[in-house]
Amino acid sequence: MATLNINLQFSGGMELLFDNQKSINVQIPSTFSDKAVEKHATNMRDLIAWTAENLVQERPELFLGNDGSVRSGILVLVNDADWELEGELEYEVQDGDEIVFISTLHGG
Amino acid sequence: MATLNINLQFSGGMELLFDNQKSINVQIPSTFSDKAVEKHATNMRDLIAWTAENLVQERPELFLGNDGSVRSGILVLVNDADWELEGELEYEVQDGDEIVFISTLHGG
Amino acid sequence: PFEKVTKLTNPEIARYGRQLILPGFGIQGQLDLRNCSMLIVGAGGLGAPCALYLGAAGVGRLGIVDHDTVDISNLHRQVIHNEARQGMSKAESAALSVRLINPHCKVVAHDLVLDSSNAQPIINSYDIIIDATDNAATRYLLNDACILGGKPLVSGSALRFDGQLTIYNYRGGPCYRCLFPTPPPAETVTNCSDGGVMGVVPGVIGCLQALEAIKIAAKINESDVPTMTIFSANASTMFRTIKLRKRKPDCIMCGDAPTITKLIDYVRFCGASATDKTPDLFL
Amino acid sequence: PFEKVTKLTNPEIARYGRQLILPGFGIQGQLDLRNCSMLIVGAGGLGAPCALYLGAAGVGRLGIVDHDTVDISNLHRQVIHNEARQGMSKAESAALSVRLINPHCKVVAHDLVLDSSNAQPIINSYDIIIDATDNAATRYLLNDACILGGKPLVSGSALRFDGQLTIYNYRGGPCYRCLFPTPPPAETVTNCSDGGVMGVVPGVIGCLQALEAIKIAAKINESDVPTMTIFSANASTMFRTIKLRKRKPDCIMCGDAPTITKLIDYVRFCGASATDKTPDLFL
Ligand SMILES: [Zn+2]
Ligand SMILES: [Zn+2]
Repeated sequence: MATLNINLQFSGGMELLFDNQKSINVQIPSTFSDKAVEKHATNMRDLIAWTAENLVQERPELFLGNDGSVRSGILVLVNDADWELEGELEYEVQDGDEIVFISTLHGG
Repeated sequence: MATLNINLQFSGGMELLFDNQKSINVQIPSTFSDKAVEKHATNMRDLIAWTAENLVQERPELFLGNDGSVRSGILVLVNDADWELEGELEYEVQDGDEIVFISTLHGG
Repeated sequence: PFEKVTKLTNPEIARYGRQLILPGFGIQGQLDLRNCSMLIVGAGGLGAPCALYLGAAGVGRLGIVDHDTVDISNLHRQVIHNEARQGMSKAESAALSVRLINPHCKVVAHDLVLDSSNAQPIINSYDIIIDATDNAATRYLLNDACILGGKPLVSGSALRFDGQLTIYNYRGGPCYRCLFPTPPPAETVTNCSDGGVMGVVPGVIGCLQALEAIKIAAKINESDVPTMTIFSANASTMFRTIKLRKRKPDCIMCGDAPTITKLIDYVRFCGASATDKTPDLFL
Repeated sequence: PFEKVTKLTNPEIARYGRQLILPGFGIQGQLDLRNCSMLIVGAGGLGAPCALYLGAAGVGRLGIVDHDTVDISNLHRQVIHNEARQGMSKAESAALSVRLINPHCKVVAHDLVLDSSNAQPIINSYDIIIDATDNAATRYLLNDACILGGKPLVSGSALRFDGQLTIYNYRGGPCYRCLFPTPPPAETVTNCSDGGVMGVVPGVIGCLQALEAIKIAAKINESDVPTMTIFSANASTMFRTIKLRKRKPDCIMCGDAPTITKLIDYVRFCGASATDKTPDLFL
């Protein structure tokens, strides 16, 4: 099965959910399918679910939101751009992408 | 004749030599030749000479050194790396390269 | 009432000479600063350097909001205060330090907790607002008050080795709610008292907030697209600039048909007290 | 003589509590700072924030070198001084401000011009050296003295809207001469007095110098490769991190067979006086 090489990065405290790793290189399948959706190219929704299942050590509710997205207060970047500019959950992940999960900070 | 698209950037005061432009996109020939050297792929030596001739508005001695290089106190970057790591004057310029000329600062 | 002027005095020209001669800033930039009023909310780790540099640089009127008092455990990072001022109002202490550097700056100390009952008139009386606070509730409060008052909001935050910097509600860019429509779960929020912070990390971010406020006042780089600057003090590449979305037309605060038209109860909205000093730790 | 300790006192633990709890720093990091001595050369735009943050953070012994006196035209950027201290030695003024924040820090004011006749013993008596000077001659002097004394050199510079930050002579990275073997032509060198500087630009760089010195002292990120951080305050992407060459084996100062084995005449070497206040402008 074809795979995509993705660099995941964690900042602003997100790394605490990932065994204090700030950067993890992963290989994920290039397509996903489940009961609800036909086989399709891997998108951010799939990547987030895959990350929660395979990488989050404990308390996945600190990473996942209710709608298949990340929880509120996490900003996602696709190659140094706000993912909203790229289509958010529907963005099709490309081989070599750098995806960053940032927890917003409130301290000062 | 084939050309290379290069992004030249200027920082730390170098931009004052280039009509206050911090970034200039240029097209330069992909090969050079002169009396001394056979036709060869464009290298940093050629790019520096070409830049001095075509872009420096006045006082080229504030850009050029004596040996075909830049004057002392200028650091050159090739795609965000010190050009010394890339071969300095002998580096063969690639299409799409970002070349930065930085004047070292001494103020504080 | 803050009176604007049409020219700088000779003592001002002597004091600001090193900025006046800057190409792209000049006398006009300095005059723009002199005729600008700015409000710094928070005189802690971020507000300390921000107030020092804005006061020194020649901002005409500088408001400083803080309800807290100086504590010894602040002094590793809040370098605008000092040991002799333990127990003094942080707003007063910060104002005093700025006045000692630059008597030309009209400093106003607001020794109070900013909340929905008092924020709007205070925000409205300044040109540029700087978020140097330490909790989510006040960050939403400031965002909404800045949208309602039409003020740019220079937002900074810092925790542990990390910092973030964004300008909200400025030239078509997003507001805080465009990025974060829903407050984070209270158990994921931590402040510097509980999570810890390397002192110079808010130092860097506070300086950058002062810089952004000066650039807004002096109309430098008005064509820049909205970005967030992310600072990781313990990474080998310390800074990253990311491109942000524009204002969202469907934002309930700054969108085309906003549904929030006055300040709400932000403590309830965020599910955590703005002055609560011991929220759950993040992890 | 600077006495090291094996544990922090209770007042120190109370003061530095917000740093002590930091993962990756902790009690040991704070103790490393307490047992470290640092020398800041220059109490101007860069030295001001650097001294404030290093003193506040808990460095055990902090030397500050400056031969100049406080002038009103410094105050837009040198926020460690204030108006009442006009005419006072900058080294003394900076030391005074640090002591007011943190009496635990042993501050030493060196009110002198650093030159080849006096630099080496001063450099040798500190662990980490911070270059916060404003001229090329002193930058070469500090580089050579740091190589001869085996000290890491945290170098910052600022002018107009631009700043630069590098660590020299540290863990296999280059020295200043590896990058710049020949001094720049004197007419291309300008300082902040003549070229101007936005006050908060050295503020940002000085904070980053303090951060890098703390990281060296607390042994954070020892595996980082040598980089230079470049700051452009008026660009939309303000920071750029570039990868630098390693130490050059043929460097005449730090190479395998150095030909310079003691300090030289740096004013002559650079063709411009270290204390000359009116060099030719760059352009
Ligand atoms: Zn909005
Ligand atoms: Zn060397």
